[in-house]
Amino acid sequence: MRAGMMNASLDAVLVVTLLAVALFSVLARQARAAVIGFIAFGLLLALAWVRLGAVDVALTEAAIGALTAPLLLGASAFAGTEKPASPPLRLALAALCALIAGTLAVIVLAAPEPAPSLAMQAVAPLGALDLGNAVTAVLLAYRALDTLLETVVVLLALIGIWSLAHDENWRDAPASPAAPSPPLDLLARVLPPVGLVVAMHLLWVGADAPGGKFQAATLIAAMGLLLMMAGLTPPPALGDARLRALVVAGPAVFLAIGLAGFLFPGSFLAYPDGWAKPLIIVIEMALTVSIALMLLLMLLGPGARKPSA
Amino acid sequence: MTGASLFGLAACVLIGLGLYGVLAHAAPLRRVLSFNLLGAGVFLLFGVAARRGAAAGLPGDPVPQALVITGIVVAFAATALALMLLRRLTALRAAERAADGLRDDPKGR
Amino acid sequence: MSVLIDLFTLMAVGSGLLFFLAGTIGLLRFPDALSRLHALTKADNLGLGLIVLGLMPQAGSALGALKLLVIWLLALFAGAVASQMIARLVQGGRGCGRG
Amino acid sequence: MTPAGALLAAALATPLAFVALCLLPGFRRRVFDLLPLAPLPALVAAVAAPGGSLLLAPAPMRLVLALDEPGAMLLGGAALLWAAAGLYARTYMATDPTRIGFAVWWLLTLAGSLGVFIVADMTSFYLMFSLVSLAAYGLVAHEGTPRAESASLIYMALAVLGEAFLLLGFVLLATAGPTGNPLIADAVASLPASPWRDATLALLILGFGLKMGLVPLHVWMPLAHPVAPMPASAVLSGIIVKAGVIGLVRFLPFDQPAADWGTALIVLGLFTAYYGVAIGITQSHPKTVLAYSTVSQMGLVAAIIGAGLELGAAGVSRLAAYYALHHMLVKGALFMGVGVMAATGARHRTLALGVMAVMALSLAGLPLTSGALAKYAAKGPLGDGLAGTLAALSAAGSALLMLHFLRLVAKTAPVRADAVAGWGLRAPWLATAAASLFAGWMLFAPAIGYAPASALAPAALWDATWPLLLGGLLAFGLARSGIGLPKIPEGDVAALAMCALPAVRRIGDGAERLDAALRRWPVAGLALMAIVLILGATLGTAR
Amino acid sequence: MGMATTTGPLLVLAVVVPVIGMLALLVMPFLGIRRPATVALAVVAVGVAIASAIGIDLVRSKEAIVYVVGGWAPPLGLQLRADGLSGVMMAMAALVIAAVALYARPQFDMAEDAPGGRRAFAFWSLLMGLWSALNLVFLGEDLFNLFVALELLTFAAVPLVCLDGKAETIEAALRYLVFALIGSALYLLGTAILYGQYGTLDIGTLHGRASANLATHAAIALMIGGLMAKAALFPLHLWLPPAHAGAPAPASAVLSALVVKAPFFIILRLWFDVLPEPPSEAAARVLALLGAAAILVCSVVALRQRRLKLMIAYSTVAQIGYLFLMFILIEPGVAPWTTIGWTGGMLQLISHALAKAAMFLAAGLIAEALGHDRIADLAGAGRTVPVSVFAFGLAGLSLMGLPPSGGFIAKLLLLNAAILSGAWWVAIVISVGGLLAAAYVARVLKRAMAAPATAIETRAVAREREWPALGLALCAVALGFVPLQPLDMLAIGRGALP
Repeated sequence: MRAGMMNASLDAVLVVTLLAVALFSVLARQARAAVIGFIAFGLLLALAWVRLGAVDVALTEAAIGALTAPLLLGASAFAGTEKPASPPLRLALAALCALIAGTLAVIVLAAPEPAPSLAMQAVAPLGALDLGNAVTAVLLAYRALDTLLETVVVLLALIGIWSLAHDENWRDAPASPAAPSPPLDLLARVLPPVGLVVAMHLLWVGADAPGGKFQAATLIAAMGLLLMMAGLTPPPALGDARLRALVVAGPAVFLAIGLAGFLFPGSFLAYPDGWAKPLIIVIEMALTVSIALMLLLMLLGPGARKPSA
Repeated sequence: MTGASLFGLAACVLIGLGLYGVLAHAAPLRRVLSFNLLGAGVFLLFGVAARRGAAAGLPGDPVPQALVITGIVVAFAATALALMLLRRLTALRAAERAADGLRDDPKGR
Repeated sequence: MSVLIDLFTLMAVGSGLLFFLAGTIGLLRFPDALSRLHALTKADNLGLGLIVLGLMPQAGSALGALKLLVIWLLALFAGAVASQMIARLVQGGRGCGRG
Repeated sequence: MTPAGALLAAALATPLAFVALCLLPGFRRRVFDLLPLAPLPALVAAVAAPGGSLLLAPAPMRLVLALDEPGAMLLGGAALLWAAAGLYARTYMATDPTRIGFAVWWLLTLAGSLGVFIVADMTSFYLMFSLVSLAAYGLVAHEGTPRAESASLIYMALAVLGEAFLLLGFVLLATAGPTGNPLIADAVASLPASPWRDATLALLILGFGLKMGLVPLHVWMPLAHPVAPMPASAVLSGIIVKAGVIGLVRFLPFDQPAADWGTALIVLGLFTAYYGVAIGITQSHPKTVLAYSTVSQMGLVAAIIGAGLELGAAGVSRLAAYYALHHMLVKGALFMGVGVMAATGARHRTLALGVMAVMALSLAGLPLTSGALAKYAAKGPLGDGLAGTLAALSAAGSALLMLHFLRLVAKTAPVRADAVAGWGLRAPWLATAAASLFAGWMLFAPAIGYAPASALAPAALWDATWPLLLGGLLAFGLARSGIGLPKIPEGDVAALAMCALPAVRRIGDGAERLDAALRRWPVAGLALMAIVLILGATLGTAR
Repeated sequence: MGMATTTGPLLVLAVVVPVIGMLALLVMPFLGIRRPATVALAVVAVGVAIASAIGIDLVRSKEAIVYVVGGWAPPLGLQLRADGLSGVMMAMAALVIAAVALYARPQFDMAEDAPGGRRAFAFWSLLMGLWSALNLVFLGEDLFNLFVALELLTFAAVPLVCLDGKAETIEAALRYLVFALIGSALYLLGTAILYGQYGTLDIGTLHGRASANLATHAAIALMIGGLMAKAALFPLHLWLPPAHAGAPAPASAVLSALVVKAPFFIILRLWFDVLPEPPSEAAARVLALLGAAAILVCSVVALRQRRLKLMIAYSTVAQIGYLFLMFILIEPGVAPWTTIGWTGGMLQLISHALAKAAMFLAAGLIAEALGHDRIADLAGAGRTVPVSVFAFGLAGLSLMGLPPSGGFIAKLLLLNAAILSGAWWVAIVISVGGLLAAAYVARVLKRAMAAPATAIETRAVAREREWPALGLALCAVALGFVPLQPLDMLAIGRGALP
């Protein structure tokens, strides 16, 4: 009972802080302040996911948040060419937003009891799949098509980013984020091995415990970015054959295993009896490599002119 | 009020805030930030549904949790694409301004 | 036994929080960036260390305790690097990455 | 396929085939010379195939061709005039560098104008009607002068407006009647019981009336007819307006009297008849005068049809077609004659002027001409009442207008006094003039139902003559009195409508400003959220 | 939920084959195939074959094709389903994409590392991604799966807008992206609510389960609102004109013809397959009113544009309005797909897709030949690129709703439905919209057909590049000759929805 009270007050503090930071991020005058507020928001959000019992999501949120941070910090605060909304317009917007939020709140509070859930159905086949983590089962078995296509979404975004280059250097390496300094150098030499081990761990336990390819891939991408910021590794050329092969590997392996399912056991993205776990791990490994690379390349941006040293 | 409902209400506020921000701000970066708040609110709503659907020994319904993971990755891709577009736009506009500045003819434009 | 351990945890975490409080006050009140940094890192490193120390007996397993220790070490490390870089930035040296 | 059906199909297919063959460079070079041949199958069909019909495609397409008596009369007349005008164009436009393009528009208009007389299902009728309306744009715009530009623009705008009226009318008709693509007759049969009877009739009269030039939808005619090349004016004024006549004939429910609408049509028609004269005599260009004369004459045809509708007399359709046929050939001859006169020097124009006078006064009912026969025939449905008297009196107006025309046309002459129009112009002109007389006498009995001799009775002759004399007196009086007629611009009310242009432009500006305001980010966002809220609220309301 | 049918794998292939093409484009240059266009055209050929096979199977079996992905039946798993409606949509998409690919090949036929290689690579990759997304939109049965499809579509469409790399087009792309993302977020919000209520996102399962309550209505309203933003229904069209006008012609064609139709398709599914029966008339009226406003306002604005591509883009916004008239024209209590309102609306969708794609392709060549697309200076286009101007005119015929054309039959059926349902104002709006369309099309044609006042400099355009536009325009016209056939096709498998 007391633990319940304790938890409830903790949740309340978390929620209030979360909303305060969000409000700050929306209303801050300076773009910079808004960005920092948002980064803090991302961390608190990961906590919220833990409180909601979704550790897989919390890990993803934290990992993606970590990648979003440099992206946002590096983003331009270009004010745009439009006139800002006039005060009455803002007031009207705020009123309608409040109305929508209020309606949603009514719906949330009147949620049906007992809540509908697919948890039972999702757990039942876990034994046959030899998986311990139901979220992984959803991502790579029940709704594997979503996951496959979501990697395609990321790939499309990457191609979209690549297409923003100048014609003459779009296959070259992106502009290097390198800003070497002794402490960064030290960090870049010490952290990546640790990060890689943690990533492998996340990937490996993903089948049975919270963790999985996205979390691992994000970590690897972050390590890669660190290496490049320290100037230890130059960004790869986008027209490089190995790079392209690695980018394609994940979705290609996923697709190939999916299509092989047509032959055996006879359905797209179905796994033969007893093969589910190994195949899922193969897919996850291939996807980890590709997604890590894609995320990293997205952060690096389009190809750029080589510095005329 | 259960913990899930509390987070549910937080999600509603976030959605309201995010919507307001993305529509009221003129600067693209602020819009993208607000869009992410909006997205976070929507994901939290899924999280609440997952939490309320806890059963079979799981802390939550795994299906919405998986949907959120997919959604987060998609939102990140969107953010990255938007910010890269913004970066390119800024560079081009700056180049335009520089070119305008270089133009000597005071009557030109 | 368990009461003693709990008491230890309570004290360690409590004093850790005190350090955090001091650090935060320093961050808000000190006049310039370098002294703010000073307050923050000192407080953070010690505060976090105490909290980790307090939590280690609660981890339930040796591996868990080890993980907590590793987290503290990593945080120490990251904090050191970050404050170095911020300090350089403040001194007008080379910046920390783009952005 | 019956031979009659095959002929009908050939009538429609020949001009279209000519168009398709224009893709071949060899054919393209010679197409202009072949224009007179395109309507010949239709001419044969008109003579040999009345009553024939052909189902070209089964349901649900159901393209049906059929030729009834009114259709045959108009088809024959139209084919004849198309052939003559085509022959005329060969000479008239021999040196025009863009005549190949002209030929394509010509052939398309030709196909459409013949098509409306022979198709029997609704969709095909709409298709043919659209074809003739839209393709004629090319004929109006051909000269490319600023006048032609603005005239063709107004023509197009009104033609498309007419299409919109008709489409809505047709849909109403089809909705009330059999499903699919019904025969016109079947659809019309269901009209009297239709819940939308009045709206349908109003839309049909608007749509077809626009094509016929009923006031105030006549404005395109005096603008478009004068700017086209002479042979094109002849077919525009002679044939294309008849698409409206055949439309009214086919689509109005004569089986069941509709007194209210009949009366309305009579009033509108007679008003148009007088209005055309009144504006026409203020005009100083012979082609414009002819165009107003067409307005006036079509008003009379509308009045005849209105009388038929009032009485529920199906026979009036033949009568209207007969009157339209007379007007078709006479007006064609008059337009071609304007070209002939313009190419004929003062020394040789007596004969030409004589023929022109006969043709012109034929429109006013000169005894022994087709006009006298047509007006005699029109007496039946219009009766002896007010409508009949007014109709008869309108002939005096026509006489007045035509005398004005003759005076104008006598004044136009080429620089050289001994110039002679070539046979390339004179032959088709004279042939059309002769055909008008011939056809008038030949078809009198089939169309009216009694012998043409009755039109020669003294009373009938007097009935035809007094309006002429009255018209002549009026003309004489007008000339003597020295009353200056106001200068009314061509297209009369169109000029008034032009005053409304700034208002139209303001609407456009308003739309643009609205659009610009709505495309602002926060405004669009506000709209988005308002839409979501309103949708959410309305979704909750029960059906 | 139906059992998987034997031809089901075709549905998977329809989604997956373009993805394979996209992956292949990334690695092919290193395997000896240097030109992306070669790979893309091969994929287009296969894709067209798949779409045809699905269409033929639908017509032959008269039943929906169903595929349960991975054997995991909904609500846990995902299902793909093709009924007559989806079959028609897929055929339309395949036709437009094939024509666009043929058109774009000469323009984007260079190797990655050749000059212009960036555009070629990006264009073909994005086109593949876009096609996969479209097919998934037409086949998906799960609301979250459809969300992924929508995101795929957006991410493929946005970079297409700014392929030329100019600041204005990038600005347009950014605006498009962020507005579309708001739409996505609202859509996803709706799915979250629905999942919280019913524990499933499968349309087939929701069909019976969704009840008329606040949560359902709010969810559907949010989703439809979000989709409207993506479909650029007036007044949510702020992003469309600059985006569609700035893209390269083949990209504009795909964007205008297909991309805005996808969200509309999902709105249809929500309205008729998820909403509890019968949908509220007041809400239908709201949609129809917006549609009417789109037709009237944006047609007028189109009439006043100075640039050809902007004019066509505004015409797209106006024509989207017609689609939203549908909801009020379908009488309640009758299976919607048996009504003329439904058939008319669908025919309008398809004929607009074909005509608009033809228009953009033709406009692209006109602009290429003249070096600009200012409407006032189009004189001479008729001589330089006659086939393109002709194709533009034919497509315009369908847009105006003049016979014989698909647009005409569509307008006829919509008018008919409007009168039957007593919605007179809808009939008047349709008629006025036709008049305005005639005006803006005629305005362009008149200029294009005119002889230039002074000699103008033109660039020669290869004749064969003009055929795809003409082909599409002819298809739009030919639709007018199969007036009532789609009714049967569109009804296949609709009634069988669980």
